[in-house]
Amino acid sequence: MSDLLGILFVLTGIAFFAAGSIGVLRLPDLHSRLHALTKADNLGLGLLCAGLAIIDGGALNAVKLFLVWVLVLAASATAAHLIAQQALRQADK
Amino acid sequence: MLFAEITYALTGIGLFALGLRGALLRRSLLGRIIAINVCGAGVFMLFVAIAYRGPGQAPDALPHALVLTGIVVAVSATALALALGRRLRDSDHE
Amino acid sequence: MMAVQLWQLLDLLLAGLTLGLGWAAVSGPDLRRSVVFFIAFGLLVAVVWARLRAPDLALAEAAIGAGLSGALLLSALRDEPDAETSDDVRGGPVAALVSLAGLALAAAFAWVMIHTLGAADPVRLADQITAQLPNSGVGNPVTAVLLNFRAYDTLLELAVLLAAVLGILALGPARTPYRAAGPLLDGLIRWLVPLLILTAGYLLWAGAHAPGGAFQAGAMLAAAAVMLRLGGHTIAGLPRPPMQRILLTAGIAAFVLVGVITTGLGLAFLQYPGGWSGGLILLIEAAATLAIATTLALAYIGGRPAGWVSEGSADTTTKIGGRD
Amino acid sequence: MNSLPVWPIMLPLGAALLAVIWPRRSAWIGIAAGLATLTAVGLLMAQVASRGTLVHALGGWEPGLGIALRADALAVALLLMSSLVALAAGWYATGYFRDADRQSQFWPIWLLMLAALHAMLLSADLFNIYVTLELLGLSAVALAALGGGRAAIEAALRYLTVGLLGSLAFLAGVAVIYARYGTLDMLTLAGLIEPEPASWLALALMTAGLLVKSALFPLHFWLPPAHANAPAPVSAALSALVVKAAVYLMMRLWLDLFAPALDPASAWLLGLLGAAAVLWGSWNALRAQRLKLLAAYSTVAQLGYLFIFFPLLAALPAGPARDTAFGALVLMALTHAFAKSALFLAAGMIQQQAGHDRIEELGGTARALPVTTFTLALAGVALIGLPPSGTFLAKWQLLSSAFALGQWLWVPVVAAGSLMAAGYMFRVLGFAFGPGDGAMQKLVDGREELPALLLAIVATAVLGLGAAALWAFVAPGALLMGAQR
Amino acid sequence: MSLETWLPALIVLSSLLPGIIIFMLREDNHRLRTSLNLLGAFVKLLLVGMMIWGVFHERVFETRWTLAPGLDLVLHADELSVLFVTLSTLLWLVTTVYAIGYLENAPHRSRFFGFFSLCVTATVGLALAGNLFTFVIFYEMLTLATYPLVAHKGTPEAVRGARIYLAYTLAGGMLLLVGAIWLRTLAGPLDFAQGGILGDIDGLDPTTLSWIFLLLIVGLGVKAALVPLHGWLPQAMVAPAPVSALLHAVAVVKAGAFGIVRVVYDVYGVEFADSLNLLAPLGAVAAVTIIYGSVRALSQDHLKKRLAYSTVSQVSYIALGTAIVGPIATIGGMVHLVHQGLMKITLFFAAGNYAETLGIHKVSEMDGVGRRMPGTTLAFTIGALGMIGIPPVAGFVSKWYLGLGAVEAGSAAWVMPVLIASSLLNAAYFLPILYRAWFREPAREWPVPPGHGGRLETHAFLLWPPVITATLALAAGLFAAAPYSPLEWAEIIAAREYRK
Repeated sequence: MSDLLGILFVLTGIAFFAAGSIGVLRLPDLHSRLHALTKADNLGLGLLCAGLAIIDGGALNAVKLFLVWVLVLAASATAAHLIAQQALRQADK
Repeated sequence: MLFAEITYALTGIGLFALGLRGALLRRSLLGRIIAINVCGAGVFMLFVAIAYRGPGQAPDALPHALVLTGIVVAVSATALALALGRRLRDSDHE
Repeated sequence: MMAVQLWQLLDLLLAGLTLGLGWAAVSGPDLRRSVVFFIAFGLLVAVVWARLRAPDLALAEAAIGAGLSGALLLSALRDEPDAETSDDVRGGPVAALVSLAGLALAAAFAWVMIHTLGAADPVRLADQITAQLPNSGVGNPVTAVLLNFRAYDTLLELAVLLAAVLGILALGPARTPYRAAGPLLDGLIRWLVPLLILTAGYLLWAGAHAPGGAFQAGAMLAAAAVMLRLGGHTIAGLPRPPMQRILLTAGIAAFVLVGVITTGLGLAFLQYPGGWSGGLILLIEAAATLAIATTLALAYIGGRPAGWVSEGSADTTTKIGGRD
Repeated sequence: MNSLPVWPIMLPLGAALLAVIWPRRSAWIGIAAGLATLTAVGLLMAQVASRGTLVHALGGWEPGLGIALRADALAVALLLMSSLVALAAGWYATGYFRDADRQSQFWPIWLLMLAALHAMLLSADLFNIYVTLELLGLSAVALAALGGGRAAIEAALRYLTVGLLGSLAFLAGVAVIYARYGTLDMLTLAGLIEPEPASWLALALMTAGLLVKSALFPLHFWLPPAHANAPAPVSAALSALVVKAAVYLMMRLWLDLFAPALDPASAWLLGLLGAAAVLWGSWNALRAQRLKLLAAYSTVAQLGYLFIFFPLLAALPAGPARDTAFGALVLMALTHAFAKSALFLAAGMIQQQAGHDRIEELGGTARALPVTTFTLALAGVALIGLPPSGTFLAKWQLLSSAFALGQWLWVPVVAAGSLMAAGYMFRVLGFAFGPGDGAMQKLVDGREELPALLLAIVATAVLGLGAAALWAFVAPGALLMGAQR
Repeated sequence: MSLETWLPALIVLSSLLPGIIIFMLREDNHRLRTSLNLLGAFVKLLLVGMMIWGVFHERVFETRWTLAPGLDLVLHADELSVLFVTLSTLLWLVTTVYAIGYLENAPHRSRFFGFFSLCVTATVGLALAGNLFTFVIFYEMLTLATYPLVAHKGTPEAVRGARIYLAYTLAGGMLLLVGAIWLRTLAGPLDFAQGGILGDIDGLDPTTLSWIFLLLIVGLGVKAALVPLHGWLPQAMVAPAPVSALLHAVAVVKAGAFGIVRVVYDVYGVEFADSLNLLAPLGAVAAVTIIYGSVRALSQDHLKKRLAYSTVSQVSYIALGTAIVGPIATIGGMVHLVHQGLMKITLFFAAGNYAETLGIHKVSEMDGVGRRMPGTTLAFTIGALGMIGIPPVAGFVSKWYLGLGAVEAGSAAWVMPVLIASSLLNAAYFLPILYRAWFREPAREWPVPPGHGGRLETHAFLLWPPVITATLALAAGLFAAAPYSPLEWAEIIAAREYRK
């Protein structure tokens, strides 16, 4: 039962990833691409980790997975910020 | 003969040939270094494929250790090559 | 049955993807694309290692193969004036010939391997290793091979790292540092670096019985150094040069000392006396971790940090030898 | 357990660490390490002479699971060569690098290279050999780059990339071997290897890698620039020792490990490439404008002779005749090592005194640097193969086996190569003795000329007159592991 | 460790060691260098004396040193080697004295005398070589030692002459080497033996042996200056007079001839070689060379060049004597090995004196020189007459035995004409010189050379050597029948070679 739930989470997560990727490919300008990428991926990753945690069931691994999510969150947020900043700078020139 | 073993062994061979070709055909240093790294990854994959012994079995740890060594050697070489390349560019701009 | 075919499908998918990314990485002309694809390729290879039940390799590949090599390539890209970022790949008959030769080589190679793997007995040394694992002082077979059965390989491998970094240091002063990071990145670095160090410690300690070990740990520390460097810290959190020199040599020194002592005891070189294996291995690994971290960090800095050469002599890359 | 085989590796390695930590003392550390290593090799040689081949199982694990060091006559002979040449070149380097920082950069890498060489010579494990190949390659590149100039860096880069591909090819071969035979220990393998595709593929891959590293025609293209632009002591080591290491591995593989799985005719390929190398290298040496470039091309040629031995040794049945030919091959390698290092050191001396090494402008050298000129002459005698040098004896044996086996082809090649060698060496001497502008300042300290002279004397006189001892030491049971099946 | 095993080595070392020491001497260390030279020369003479006595009393002297499996460096004393060793030792002593005087306050003397000693070492080694391997070693060493001597002056033409010399001799050496190795693989160690060794070995393919013979003879013929391999000799006369003297009398040219003798008699064996029809062609080449050299000499105005071509011609008498099957001809050839040396060195000494003292280089400048330098010119005259073959000078003895030998061997039909023609030619290019020297009025006032304006016509070290060698040449002819005379040695040798 919980496995089913977990698989559901995972699949949704994958769906978000797909959406994000498509967004990167299709959206017109950099900022909206960044938006799509970060939002979709972070959410997707979150769901993925949650799903895996549910399937695994272990508490320690759940914590580890959560940590993974947080780290990626922070990193990608910063990366996105830096990219945007750079873009702005170049726009000013 | 395991499916995964042979699949990844052949993949390794493919990468080996790909990298070789790239190293011979690319002119820029960066391109060559990347090609060489791909070539190396191919050889490593051959080792790891050989080590794989199927789902139930614990894999052969020896090739893993060898590949770990290989990875470190590869990064050292990459670093040295890039440093040399930079020095070369500087001497051009001097 | 169904599951098996699913796995096979996944394998084919993964293999195909790896080959595709590899191809994208080696076939130019745009160097930026090549580098990005190469990093992605590295990560994918890490997944393959995981798939082939080589988690130690997966860690190392992600951290070193993709991570550090990627960082090095990216900073090299940064030094490249835009003009040079597009690479003219040789074409024409030469290319055709080389490709053909490569294809032939691959075909022959593949043919032989298919037959060999079909015929050969797949056990090889695996059983010996499993049998001797209890006497190795560690529970993780890879660590056992790296630091006990074939410790000598690892010793020479550390020497390779040292040779490379010495070569880099001899080439000239460090690369121009990055400008100081903005608040956000700085914040990230502030709490990421300690985390990395913590992880390194964990990997080092875990290496004895679980995936991990000196190389992964060292790579983590090096990653921290890279972060600091990117954040504008010129010497990437390294200690003063005299200490750097000591750290560079720590790993090999530990090995050599232990080896010399064991020979002194009438044992073979690096034959750990019974019961000591675990402790000695941990000691050596700790030293090796620091050495690897320092080496990779200096390699990333890409030259002599301030104060590396002796006091009083200007640090230049003068021509030498006959041109003196 | 006899730990002697460990020291020729660990002494330079440990010294390298000390040289990193105490840069100011690096030169002293280096020389001391050189002497210590030589002593260790001497002891090892005595042991091997009295007790025969020594095997040291590292970590106390049985070879296969662990790694074994194996010191047989061949390895020890080459160890002696490398420790002697390295000591002389190092001694020379203390005077060559005027700038203290260069000294401190040179020594650690130099010692690592020496450790790598000795590790390779002693290793009995295929993957371990790959590691030593990489260590040797990287340290050699780092040393070659010490030349500093643009040409040096460019050459070093090419040397590095080519070398990496070579090592990877070798490693691929190792993978095949492990896949088929399930071990990397050469002693075990010697009993296992069968004539079958896997063996041939593995040998082909390893050979391809080693031919690149031993710069056999037509894979020699990287060598002349790298050797000609490196600092003199480095060029000496590269030409005398580093390429030899690869040839040594070729000997191990072709004449020993894989010999039972090979059709003797297959060695003809190596012989033909060797012949081409002799002619092509000598021809380019004749046309060279710079002394160090000449020396580098002469290395290409001289390596060719070594490979001409392969088809002969492959065809000779085990027995005294083969042992003699094998000893000749070793003698040839040794003599070339000493002669060529002497030549490079002398060239470096001239380059430092005259500020250039253009052959046409060497006039007056004989007056300004008599000892160095004499060194050039002695090295020339050995490179041409005139008596009493070791090369003369080696070529004599080479030709007589060629006659005995009816492999006539090698006779004209060797003759032509020797005459061309005479051509390029006497061309240099002609200019050196000729009238000069005297722009060359006289040497400040004559002792700096000594190391090269000693090396040249060893090549010309000692190895020639003492060759019988070498034969006695190397030839019986020189071959090797294959013989143990 | 007895004398028997050490004497040959000591004879070689007695010039090698001084040579090596001299290389290290500083340029201005004149006295030590001179005394080393003379010491070496005298010691060698002494040792050779002991060896002559020993060999005469059937003692066997042999030094053997293994260089490689199956390759021994053998120094062995038989009659033939003693003959040649004596000649070279004697003439080395004389030439050293001459060179000391000749090179007084010239530059690079350490280098010169160093290589000079090496050159003699190589020649003595050749003489004592006990097998073909050893012979080859010293043959190459001789090339190396003489090249710097020819190039010594450092002038463009000197360097050029030296390069030509080197090209010829190295190429020849290579052929000799290949031939020797080939033969070694077929026939074993090749230790020289009177009467030859190949005759006793069965199953050798005659055509192969003929090819090898060709390789060996061509390789040796280069140094022996057989036509058409003589091209280097006229070029090499740019060398300083003492060098030319040694080159033409003992060292290089004679080494080649000696080699031919060794190969024909002690490797192939004269009868065996003849059975392979190898000697007739050799004789033909020798004959051609004799005539050709004399003809070319006629037209040379440059004195040393004329002497050089006369060498080309005269040395081939030895080859001729070797090519004629029969003990008497053999005696003629062997004895000429010595006689030609004595006479030709005299001539070159004299030529050197003219050049040094009066700056005379050309025959056309020699008018009346006899009155200015009577001693030198007398010596020159004796040498010249000997060359022509006028009794009682040594040259007559050689030609007499060659002629008799030809008759005995029944090949007089073609040998006699050659001998007569060459003698006439010799007269034709020597007599005019003597006439000018003695009977023409000097064309100009003789310059008074700086340094030695004393009682002697020139520096004593320059005057005595030619006088001595001329006397010896005369004595060798007058007392040809006396014991220990060159002729007697030649007879002993011939007797041994034909014992079958």
